[in-house]
Amino acid sequence: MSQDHSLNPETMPNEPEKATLEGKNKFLGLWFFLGGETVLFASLFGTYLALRNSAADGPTSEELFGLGLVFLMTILLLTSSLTSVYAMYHMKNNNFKKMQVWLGITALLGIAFLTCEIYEFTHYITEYGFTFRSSAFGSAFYTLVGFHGGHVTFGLFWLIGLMIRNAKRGLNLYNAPKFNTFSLYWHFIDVVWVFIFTVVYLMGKVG
Amino acid sequence: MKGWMGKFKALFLLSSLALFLTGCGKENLTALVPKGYGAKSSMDLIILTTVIMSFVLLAVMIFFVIVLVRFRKKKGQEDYIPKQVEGNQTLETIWTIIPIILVIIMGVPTVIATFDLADASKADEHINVDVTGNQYWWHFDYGEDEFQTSQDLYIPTGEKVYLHLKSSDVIHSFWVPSLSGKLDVNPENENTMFLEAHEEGVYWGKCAELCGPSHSLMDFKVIAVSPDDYEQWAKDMNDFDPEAKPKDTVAQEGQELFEEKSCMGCHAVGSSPVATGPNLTDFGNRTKIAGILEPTKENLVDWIQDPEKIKPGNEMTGKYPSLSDDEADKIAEYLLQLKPTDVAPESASK
Amino acid sequence: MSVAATQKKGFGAMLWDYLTTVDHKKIAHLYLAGGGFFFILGGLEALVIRIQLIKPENDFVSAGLYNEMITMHGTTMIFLAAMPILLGLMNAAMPLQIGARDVAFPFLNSLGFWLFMFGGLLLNCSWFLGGAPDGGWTSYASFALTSPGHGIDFYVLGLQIAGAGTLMGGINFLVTIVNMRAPGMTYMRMPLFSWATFITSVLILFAFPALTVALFLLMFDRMFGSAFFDVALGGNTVIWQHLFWIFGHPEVYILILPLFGLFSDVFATFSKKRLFGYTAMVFATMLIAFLGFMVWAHHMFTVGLGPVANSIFAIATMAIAVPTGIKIFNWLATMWGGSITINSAMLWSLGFIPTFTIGGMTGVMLGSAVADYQYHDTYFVVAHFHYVIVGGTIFGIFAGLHYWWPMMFGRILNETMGKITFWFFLVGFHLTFFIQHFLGLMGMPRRYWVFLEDQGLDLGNLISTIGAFLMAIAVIVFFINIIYTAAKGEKSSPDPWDGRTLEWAVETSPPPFYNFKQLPLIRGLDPLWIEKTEGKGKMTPAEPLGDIHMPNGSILPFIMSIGFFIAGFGFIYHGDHAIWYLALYGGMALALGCMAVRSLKDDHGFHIKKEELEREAD
Amino acid sequence: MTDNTNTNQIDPFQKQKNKEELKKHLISFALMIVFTVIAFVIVASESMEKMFVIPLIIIMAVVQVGFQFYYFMHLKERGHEMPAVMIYGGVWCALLTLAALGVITWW
Ligand code: HEA
Ligand code: HEA
Ligand code: HEC
Ligand code: CUA
Ligand SMILES: [Cu+2]
Repeated sequence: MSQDHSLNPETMPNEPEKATLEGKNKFLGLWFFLGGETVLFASLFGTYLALRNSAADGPTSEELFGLGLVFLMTILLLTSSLTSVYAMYHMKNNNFKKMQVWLGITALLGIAFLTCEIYEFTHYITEYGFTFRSSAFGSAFYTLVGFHGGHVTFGLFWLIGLMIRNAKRGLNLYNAPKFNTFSLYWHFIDVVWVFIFTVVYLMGKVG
Repeated sequence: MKGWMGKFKALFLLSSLALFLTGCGKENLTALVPKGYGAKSSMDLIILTTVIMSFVLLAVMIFFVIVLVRFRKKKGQEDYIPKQVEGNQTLETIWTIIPIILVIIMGVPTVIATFDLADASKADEHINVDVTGNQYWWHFDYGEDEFQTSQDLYIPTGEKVYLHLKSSDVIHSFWVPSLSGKLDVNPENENTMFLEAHEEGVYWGKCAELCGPSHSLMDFKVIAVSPDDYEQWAKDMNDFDPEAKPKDTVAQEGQELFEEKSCMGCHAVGSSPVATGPNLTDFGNRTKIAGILEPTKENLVDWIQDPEKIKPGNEMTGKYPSLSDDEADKIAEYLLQLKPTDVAPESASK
Repeated sequence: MSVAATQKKGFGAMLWDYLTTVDHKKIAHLYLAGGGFFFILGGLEALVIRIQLIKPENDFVSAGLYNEMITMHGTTMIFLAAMPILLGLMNAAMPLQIGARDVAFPFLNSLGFWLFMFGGLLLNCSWFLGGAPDGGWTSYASFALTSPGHGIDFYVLGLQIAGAGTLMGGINFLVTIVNMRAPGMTYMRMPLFSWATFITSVLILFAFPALTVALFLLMFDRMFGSAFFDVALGGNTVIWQHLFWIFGHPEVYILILPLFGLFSDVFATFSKKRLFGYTAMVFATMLIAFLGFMVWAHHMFTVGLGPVANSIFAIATMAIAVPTGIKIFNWLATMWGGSITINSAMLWSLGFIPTFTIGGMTGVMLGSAVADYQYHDTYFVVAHFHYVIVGGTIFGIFAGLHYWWPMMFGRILNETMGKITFWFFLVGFHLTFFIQHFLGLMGMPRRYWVFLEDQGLDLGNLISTIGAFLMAIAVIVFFINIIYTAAKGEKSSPDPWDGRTLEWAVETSPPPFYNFKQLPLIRGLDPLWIEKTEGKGKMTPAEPLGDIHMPNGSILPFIMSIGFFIAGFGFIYHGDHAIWYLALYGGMALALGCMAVRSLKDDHGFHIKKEELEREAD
Repeated sequence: MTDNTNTNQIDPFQKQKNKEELKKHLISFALMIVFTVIAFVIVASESMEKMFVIPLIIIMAVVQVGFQFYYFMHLKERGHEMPAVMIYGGVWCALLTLAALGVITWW
């Protein structure tokens, strides 16, 4: 390497994630990407809103949704958002080991969330025969929630990739921005979920 | 580069000439000669906006020409450096304010007209027709009056006729340029509009939303007749007896073939609100066959034998046993004799 | 790679160089070549359309083929010709204009190009595989669902892949402009073309996701049996129209705003005056972009949204005339009092003003909802949008090519041929499209395979077709010009037009791959002009000569795009035979594999050493 | 590679700042959980008119999301002007989209 990006306590800047131009670019690029994602999810939400009462002959949202599981999923994802904040806290303090630990917890919470979601979907399909093809409502529901689930899955791959990749290298100016962008992305997924539980599940239950 | 003005002029002359030659288009098809309430309403706005925008264009062009004439680089002054002007508050304000005013002048009548045309609160007091768009033909159901037509829609003049548009397959758009602007025919909801013809006539209607290969052949007619004629027509249509036998034997054989060859499966003669094919009750009175062909016997035989050649992708092709020339001829004879009424397109074309 | 890489190379080496390049200037070449190729394709399709309509009830092409022609003409021209050429011009000029050595994400930049290219190729493969999409470029659901064969599937996947590329391009430009401006280059000193690039990228960022979702829904409905647009199961086809136009209207401003920026630069340069009302121009651009998101339903006036929606959207639509008018008048005022040089670049820019004003004028007329009940889906609309798209975007592209050709390739395009091209195109253009306004009002709906005899439409259509051939001649002359110039064109200095902005301040033409040996210090708007009139005549460096950090080239974007290309086929055909799952998973694996390689392998780029740069100077 | 686990060398002032920030994060997390619980309880208990519930839970969602953006994602801090502009832009477009598609249902 022509330039040593790795950190030691003397060269550690206050914000390692934004100390290099590449870091700043990544940081901004991710934010802009999230701006676009906002519109992406808005389009999906809009489609869902337009079709949420079009259950045709299939089950309706009131019949389907149970709040217990959704509440659990919400707590899992919200907590994972907090744990990733902890990870970033330790990154700023240049404490790599603790950062990895908290990232690990984040990943576990994410996996738990996904497991719940998969359980939920199979439950709907086997118990109610409610599928992607049942009705316009079914299509819209699975697409919206599935897109979010897909984002979680992608985030998990990203996170685990990052953790393994950098396990031996420690923090440096080259990978600090990567951890940071990941955490921003993860928060964003949480934001989307907040609207999903509100608009899809709670509103679906209210009718 | 002195020639550029000349070229512009030549261009302009050529296009105006072309315009002059073609005039405003075909009577009862063109939107430029409105003959109904909606078309008039649109035309007023078209004229208003065209006039205003022409003035805008004129202003731009004057400015443009002056700039080009006065400020070309002069010979002998190649090194001249113009004053670097930053801007001019007054000027910029002017060309912000004036367009705002013009937009308001155009916007207000637009809004008024939009609400006016969308008002369907009095629909109950008028004739209501359910219009169904199908890949490539139109079905008109006269609701309380128990009869239907296809391709040709009869309306009385001087009265609002409310149309309830719905599609049986893909999106179409219902457009009778001389009478009214268009409205989409959607599969999931009903759209309502009205037609009001100011004078009698046979008006061309067109489908204005891409709906398949024969989109361009999905023509229909609106036939506006006097209120008296309309009443007569409605009466005749109501009185039509589908069981009645045609007069001559050829046509009678045709009628039998019509049943045999499973034409009846799709085509009703007599009242039948839902239809997979055009209702043929008043086929002998049609302005066109399938919306586009002159109503001659040869054309009809051609159509019956091979509709695909005439309207690619239509829904009739291949759905019935093939017909010999003789059979087709007999059916054609039968169909052309289906004339329940004397009130026909001719009554409207003065 | 080293600095000496500019020497002549064998074809293989050059090909490899282009396949792996992450240099924005080379990516610009790629975009221009790719976009140019698709422009010819789209143009040939236009000619087929016009030949079919030369006389009533013509049968030059069949009804089905005609629908494929218009669909592919519209889609190709907008997504595969105009937009990529614009991205090419942005890549060529914007980083130089803001004094950057590179873009923020060179790798993504190259990936964006290859995704566009393979998306476009995928789309065009449909011609050979059972028929192109035939639902119009708007591909309205319900008809798009029933359309047989795989045409629409190609549309969906081709655009999805190309669209992803465009989105990457947009984010790249945004970050570049925010983070990488040279010292002293404040926002309000950026040339208008860079501003336009910025705002256009914002439009891309917010508009394309809606298209992405729309395409996904259509894809799910067609390929996986979902019911978004299936009325029988509660679906609603109007959702497609909303999503498409929420994307579609901003898209037309994506097509025009970069050229608004370009014209601002061109008018200023060739009038030897600074841009009149710079601040107003910047804010007008922003206002157009902002309003552009609130008018989409003017494409849906006849859907039956009701008078309230129609009125709101009518007013919002007309409002866009105000900022656009500010621009038109400010350009005229820029030339007022100037010393105007008229060459090819300027001719195209001058031709733009009346042409675009007519197009905008009909646009405002369309915005009057009740009047639009008559105009909608007729040739009046076709005339309107060709006036703005061809008269704005295509004229602008020609202006930009003539203007920046010396900077991009070190040679000036031949003036005589440039003028021939312009005049043929201008005359042909107005012949083709002016008459169409009247055709529309005379009762000719658009997307009509044939028009019937005896409807008063014959002469107008004939004239229109003749015009199209004049345009074809113009385009051919332009391509001859390119070849001629490459072979024996006039060599250019780095600053042939007495330029005002930074792209004319580089040392050589074409610029070295690191753009600026030392980043320039910017002292105001039109920085080079300032130095010419108040300084040394060239830019003062803002930093001492030092090592320059550059990114490594990479073949990964190319392979990754091939992966998506293959996966595209898998998606399209997986319903026909299970073997296509192989393509689907194989392609995805290839693409994701490349992504993994990219993420797992550190790539720190390389440095050009100070000494090397010094040697280069001699 | 240098040992990065040593935290003692970090500027103590900065460290203090990070700590305080963390405290704020904890508070906002607690609030988010509270909001979530309230929203679920309202719906589960069916104790309120539909007319009120929907706006209420949406408002709570928006507030929660505000916490995420402003605290967890640091949108409030310096250097986040551009991200803020872009997110608000996105939110604006999102609202338009939602309005458009939401309207279909009662059109
Ligand atoms: C480059 C692309 C481009 C641009 C810039 C525009 C610009 C505008 N467009 Fe156009 N438009 C298209 C591309 C474009 N359009 C396309 C492709 C379609 C068809 C899509 C399809 O269906 O396939 C379309 C369709 C379209 C429709 C739908 C028609 C229909 O299908 O029924 C409407 C309706 O309002 C419209 C309006 C406008 C308006 C008001 C502007 C304005 O931005 C114009 C503003 C400019 C001016 C007004 C001129 C200069 C101003 C002055 C000199 C100031 C003074 C002016 C006033 C006082 C008014 N356009
Ligand atoms: C950027 C956008 C763009 C551009 C540049 C053009 C350019 C042209 N367009 Fe097109 N057009 C659209 C976008 C565009 N169009 C869209 C979006 C639609 C709507 C589609 C739909 O309904 O879905 C449309 C629809 C459309 C129609 C209506 C079809 C219908 O509704 O039935 C027509 C008809 O005249 C037409 C004509 C033309 C012509 C004559 C040109 C000319 O300007 C083209 C000039 C170029 C050439 C003539 C190329 C010449 C090249 C050669 C001769 C090859 C030379 C070979 C070498 C050098 C190797 N276009
Ligand atoms: C599958 C159903 C079907 C069958 C069976 C069928 N048709 Fe048709 N027919 C149609 C449809 C659909 C149209 C409209 C075609 C179009 O315009 O796109 C049509 C149009 C016509 C027309 C023109 C109607 C008009 O209003 O101008 C005639 C005449 C006609 N059919 C006669 C026949 C005869 C005779 C037979 C039997 C030999 C027959 N059809 C069998 C479906 C059918
Ligand atoms: Cu029906 Cu076009
Ligand atoms: Cu528009």
